Amino acid sequence: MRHCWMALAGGLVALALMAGCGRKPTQATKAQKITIAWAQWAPADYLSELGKEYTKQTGTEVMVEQIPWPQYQDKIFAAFAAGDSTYDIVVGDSQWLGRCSALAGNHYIELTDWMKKNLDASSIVPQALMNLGEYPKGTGRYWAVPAETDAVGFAYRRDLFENPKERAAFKAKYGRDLAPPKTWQELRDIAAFFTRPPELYGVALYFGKQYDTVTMGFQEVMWSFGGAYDDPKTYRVQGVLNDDAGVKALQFYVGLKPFTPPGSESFGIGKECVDAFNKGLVAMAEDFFAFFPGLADPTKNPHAKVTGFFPSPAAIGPDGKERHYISIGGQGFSVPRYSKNQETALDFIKWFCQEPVQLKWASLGGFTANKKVLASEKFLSATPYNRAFAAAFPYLRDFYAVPQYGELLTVTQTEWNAAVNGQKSAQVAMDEVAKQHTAILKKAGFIK
Amino acid sequence: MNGRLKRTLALTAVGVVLVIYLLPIYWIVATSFKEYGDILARPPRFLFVPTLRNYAALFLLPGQGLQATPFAARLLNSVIIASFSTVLAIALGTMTAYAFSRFRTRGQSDWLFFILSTRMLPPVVVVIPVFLMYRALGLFDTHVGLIMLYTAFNVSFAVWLLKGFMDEIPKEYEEAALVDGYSRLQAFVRVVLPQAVAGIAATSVFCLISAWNEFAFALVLTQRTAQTAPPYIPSVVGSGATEWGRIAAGTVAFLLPVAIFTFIMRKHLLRGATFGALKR
Amino acid sequence: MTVTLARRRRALSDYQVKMLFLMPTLLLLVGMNVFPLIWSLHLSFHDYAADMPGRPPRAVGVANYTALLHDPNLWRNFQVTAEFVVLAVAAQFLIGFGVALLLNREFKGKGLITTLILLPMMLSPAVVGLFWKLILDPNWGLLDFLIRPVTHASVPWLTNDRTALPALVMIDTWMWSPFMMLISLAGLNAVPRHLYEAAEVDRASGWFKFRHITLPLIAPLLLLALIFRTMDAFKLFDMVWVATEGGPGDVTKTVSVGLYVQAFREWRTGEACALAYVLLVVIIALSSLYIRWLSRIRGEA
Amino acid sequence: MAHVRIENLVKHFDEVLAVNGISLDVRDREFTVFLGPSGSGKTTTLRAIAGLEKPDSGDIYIDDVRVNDLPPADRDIAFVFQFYALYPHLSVYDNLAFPLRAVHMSKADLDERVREVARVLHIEPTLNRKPAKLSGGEQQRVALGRAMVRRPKVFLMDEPLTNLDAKMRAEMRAKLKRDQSDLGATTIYVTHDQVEAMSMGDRIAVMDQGRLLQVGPPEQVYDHPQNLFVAGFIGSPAMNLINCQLGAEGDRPALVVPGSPLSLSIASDLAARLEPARERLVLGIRPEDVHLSRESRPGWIRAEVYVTEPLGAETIVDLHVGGGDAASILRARTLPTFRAAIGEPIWMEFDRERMHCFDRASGQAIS
Repeated sequence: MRHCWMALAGGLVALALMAGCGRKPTQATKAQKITIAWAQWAPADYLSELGKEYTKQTGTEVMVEQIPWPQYQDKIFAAFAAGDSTYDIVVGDSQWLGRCSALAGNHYIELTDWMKKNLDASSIVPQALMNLGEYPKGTGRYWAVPAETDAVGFAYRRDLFENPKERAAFKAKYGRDLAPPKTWQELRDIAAFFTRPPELYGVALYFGKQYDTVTMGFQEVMWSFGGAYDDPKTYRVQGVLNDDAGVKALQFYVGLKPFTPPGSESFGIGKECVDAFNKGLVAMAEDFFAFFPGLADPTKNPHAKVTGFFPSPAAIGPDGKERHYISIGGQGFSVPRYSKNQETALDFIKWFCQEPVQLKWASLGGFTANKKVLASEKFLSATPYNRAFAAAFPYLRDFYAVPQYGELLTVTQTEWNAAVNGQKSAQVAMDEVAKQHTAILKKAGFIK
Repeated sequence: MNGRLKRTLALTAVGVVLVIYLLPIYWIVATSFKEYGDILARPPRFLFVPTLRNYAALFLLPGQGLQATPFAARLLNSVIIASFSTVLAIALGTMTAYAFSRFRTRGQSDWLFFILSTRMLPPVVVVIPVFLMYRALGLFDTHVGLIMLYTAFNVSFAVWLLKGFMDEIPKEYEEAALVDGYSRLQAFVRVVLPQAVAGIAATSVFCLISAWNEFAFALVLTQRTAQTAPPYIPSVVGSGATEWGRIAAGTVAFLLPVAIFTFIMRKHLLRGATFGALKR
Repeated sequence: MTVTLARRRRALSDYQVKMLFLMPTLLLLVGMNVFPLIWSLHLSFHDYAADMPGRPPRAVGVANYTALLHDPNLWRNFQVTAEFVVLAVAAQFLIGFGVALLLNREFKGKGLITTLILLPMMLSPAVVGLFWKLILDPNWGLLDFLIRPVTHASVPWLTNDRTALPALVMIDTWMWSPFMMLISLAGLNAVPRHLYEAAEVDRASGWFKFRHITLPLIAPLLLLALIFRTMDAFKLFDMVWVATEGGPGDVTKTVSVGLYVQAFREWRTGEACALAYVLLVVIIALSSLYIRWLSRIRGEA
Repeated sequence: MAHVRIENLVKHFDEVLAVNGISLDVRDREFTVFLGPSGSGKTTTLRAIAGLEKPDSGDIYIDDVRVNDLPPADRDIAFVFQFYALYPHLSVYDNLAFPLRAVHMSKADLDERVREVARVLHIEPTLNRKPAKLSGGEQQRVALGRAMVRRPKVFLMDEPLTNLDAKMRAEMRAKLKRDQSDLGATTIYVTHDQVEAMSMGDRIAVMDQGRLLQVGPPEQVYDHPQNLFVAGFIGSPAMNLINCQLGAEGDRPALVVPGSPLSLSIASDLAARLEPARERLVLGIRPEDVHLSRESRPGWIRAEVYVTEPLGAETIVDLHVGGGDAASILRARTLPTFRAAIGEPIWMEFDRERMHCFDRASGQAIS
């Protein structure tokens, strides 16, 4: 009997001890350490590097927690929903702004007043500041400060593009020189040209269902074709999203599939497209610029030395007009209300935005939003892809940032992925998205 | 067909079956020792120069040598949470199974039904309210939270399994102890428990495996501090390219303990798997 | 009498022992299952997003339930789940039983081989889903390499709408047919030898012995295994989540995956609770049928 | 030692009435046997005394202390189970020591006690073995030893010899009786075997269907069964029981079986006592009280030899009396030298002094 009680008591004591360990210790007001949550990719490594600099200057330790892309949103929102104080800064996606602002979930502290006192807003590229920080657009309320500005771009095999035999063959077939495409239509020709299964395919595209992949890949085509998600004033979706331009755009995008490798239906951000390119499976690969360090790294990409880059091209819409839009990526620094070290976190953000730090950030490989740094030769020549990145900047555009963006995104992901798979025709998929988006926006009160 | 030929054919078939079941496991083990280039080679490479780089990347922090890496911390969490919840589930399950086996309880079959039915609930159904409850109690991302949850889910299974084993132990043993001068509790500890060892071992194998491998609760209810290995391993994708080598290494490191445990406990496994339905 | 037994211990009565043994478990189950489920029942009648703690739940009556019943996607998810359950359980049953028949003979290393075959079921479904993604990769996967001589083309197993569900069934079967094998083997072992001997004296054929001796005796056990696998397959989440996230499109979106997305990606907590309850009713109906069945089998065994 | 008193014990299992109001005194140092078929309530009564069953009503006293609410551990009793219940995970030594450890006896005392018991029961060589490695007889002795080692007030034994083979059983019977006598221990012994009951008991309590039918020393229970059940249950071969009526043989009263030559004249005072049950009488006569003759004698009844069973020390003869519906078989016990062919005519006579008469309706003896 005594044994039994002892075992029970022992178990309870151990549990209690662990409960103690499980709870995070409450920290002193001025913290010596801040934790930054970001997705798992090269820029997070750069930030970690930069954090060491900050530690040297201030003594405050900076820890960057890297969470893989497919889980990033889920994990951060679970933490927010739980009121978890693990993170002092969250480098959040632009779509999150609405839901995390005080207008909805109220997870971020508002930075409007703080920015006025502590930052020179004119030093930041306006597209970046607006897309990555402001909500609702045009109100001048800010919830984040641009950290990493990113855009969708392409890597291509210079060795193939510059091969005289290929050039001659291409010229003979298409009547123009083989060069990085200026329009999506050109891109299709080049992709078709290089498709020689099973050794080589034309292009690896964002087709996958993970997080926002296919949406990021397709929306820029849609915009460039003259399509749109909604009427910016009335939020009307029906007849806007699924108009002729939108359907034609999706038909075009799905039409690229024969030039992609098998299994491309699941190609996602920062993984499969890069893998396919590194393997030499494709002549071109789409991805956010922030993933291109992996392509410039000879240990990962055997073709690193002969890899070139270009921004997402423009397109000639069904109306014959040429337009150019590129999906914006990248994230801003926000401070969660649940952080116990908000002051320290804001100090860090202020430090980060200083020009010398931005220069350092750029030299590490980060994508700055600082006007001066962005224009500097030092930035442009820091990597093989920075020039292409800077060229993309004027054309950046974003998905919805309303609090219901999650539901809206699930719809586009499911439907457009289904279209890519051939489960649904472009018309049916676009109609379905329009129908469901209308319902969501109506329920949320945006459509009266 | 003559007997000898039949036997040869059957044994060949056994060999083929074994290869089919083990090939994927071999492949993951092999991948864990491959360089990036070997992993994505076409055609797949069966011969390659093995490397420990993937394991090093998981267990060693660059430049800092042996320190608690994120993966090691997750593995440790798995060990703590799985073993504590198993011990608790077994302790509670043994007691409850004994009570149901020996004492007459009103509505006994209804209680047993209730207990087993909690096991039938899909984790995704339960995790929504549990998430809200843990948020209110401050148990989100704590070891205690997961231990309690895993204990609750395993205890129902443990009760059901152990009751079968308890029913098989003649009650005369405790009665003998009772008249020999021991109390009911002493009889339970000194006479019943030693004889239930086989059943307890079988049950604990199952509880441990299910706690060790659990994914959905851990995915939703943990962030970092108490995160276990299963939701972490798929996230070892690396940046810039899919680090299949690291994923494979993580998988192997995660499998090894439970594979060894299973191997040691294999005799009990058979009994446990048949839920005591096979009386011997 | 040399030993005096005068001392009177304050031992617990049987009733006290019973309560002491039962209560902790029951309290734990009530605390971790019953209470949360009551809470979520309450929330299922509300409009609520758990990631917006500042906004209190707003009562909406049965609106969440009516919305669900009119949601074609939900039925599609149930259909996917049902397809998966039927295909996977049938495949596991047939293969598992077949392998058990193969192994049900004496040969060297039988114990070791049996244990090795059991390995897949010891693994975490999430991890299994993950590494099968590598094996099924249409460009550098092992399976693609092995079957290319037959197919002459790459099969994008997990990303094609026609092959994704069968591929998941294949993974699940690889993982769980050993479980069926284990139980079938245990059953086959337990058939008393003298029954076969009696049949042999009567010159019964192999098939006759199987049909009239083996099968009836192990049927209850097989049924039991079938029940457990069905319930488990019905809950399928982790493997699918890691392998396909329900894709491509919604081809492999099981009810559990749909529920997770609704609850923890879109944060429609109120609606998710309603869906959870619909699922709960289905599961409870199934499991009560099953458990009564199970008790009957055990009673007879 | 101690005496045990049971008053109006009642115990149900769900709807089944297992013990139906039993009252009984077990005297100090007495060897009392509860005898009855299965389901008679004998084991339940024993377990109630041990405290393993809680009575629905009624009281149990050990040495005038009411023990109803005491746990078994505090009743100072020992129990020997039918299947011995030797702890399989403990060695013989530890099995024997188990009860002593409960009272925290010193190591030296304990060792001395265990070895003494082992010596008495001749199980010393087995002390280090596990129960599974013992023969049935050894197991039985260890079970006995575990009961003895405590030196309890009362020994309770539930069919302890049932699982032994016949030879072993006979040996153990004698040994158990002798040991009990030496120890002077109050013992309650449950069995369904009337030979055990007769040979060992100081007193036998015969039970059936939860009721106590008769208590008394073996010879009393044998010679004067108080009812039909006891009469039929005790004795081997069993007592002959013949349905009959009160009639007349000439002018004298007699027990007659209609349509059968069986007819026994009886004394008129007995006849008077039988009068109330005259239509529904049962005549009981033990086989050894049936005398046989090869020749016809006056007043003896004619029968035919149905079969003979020579048993060495005696011969059992089955007799066929009468014909048609009234035909019956009677058994007689006679000398081992008796030989007869099947179908051979024979004459028999009942020992009038040792006849028993019962009321068929109530089952009670009429004397």
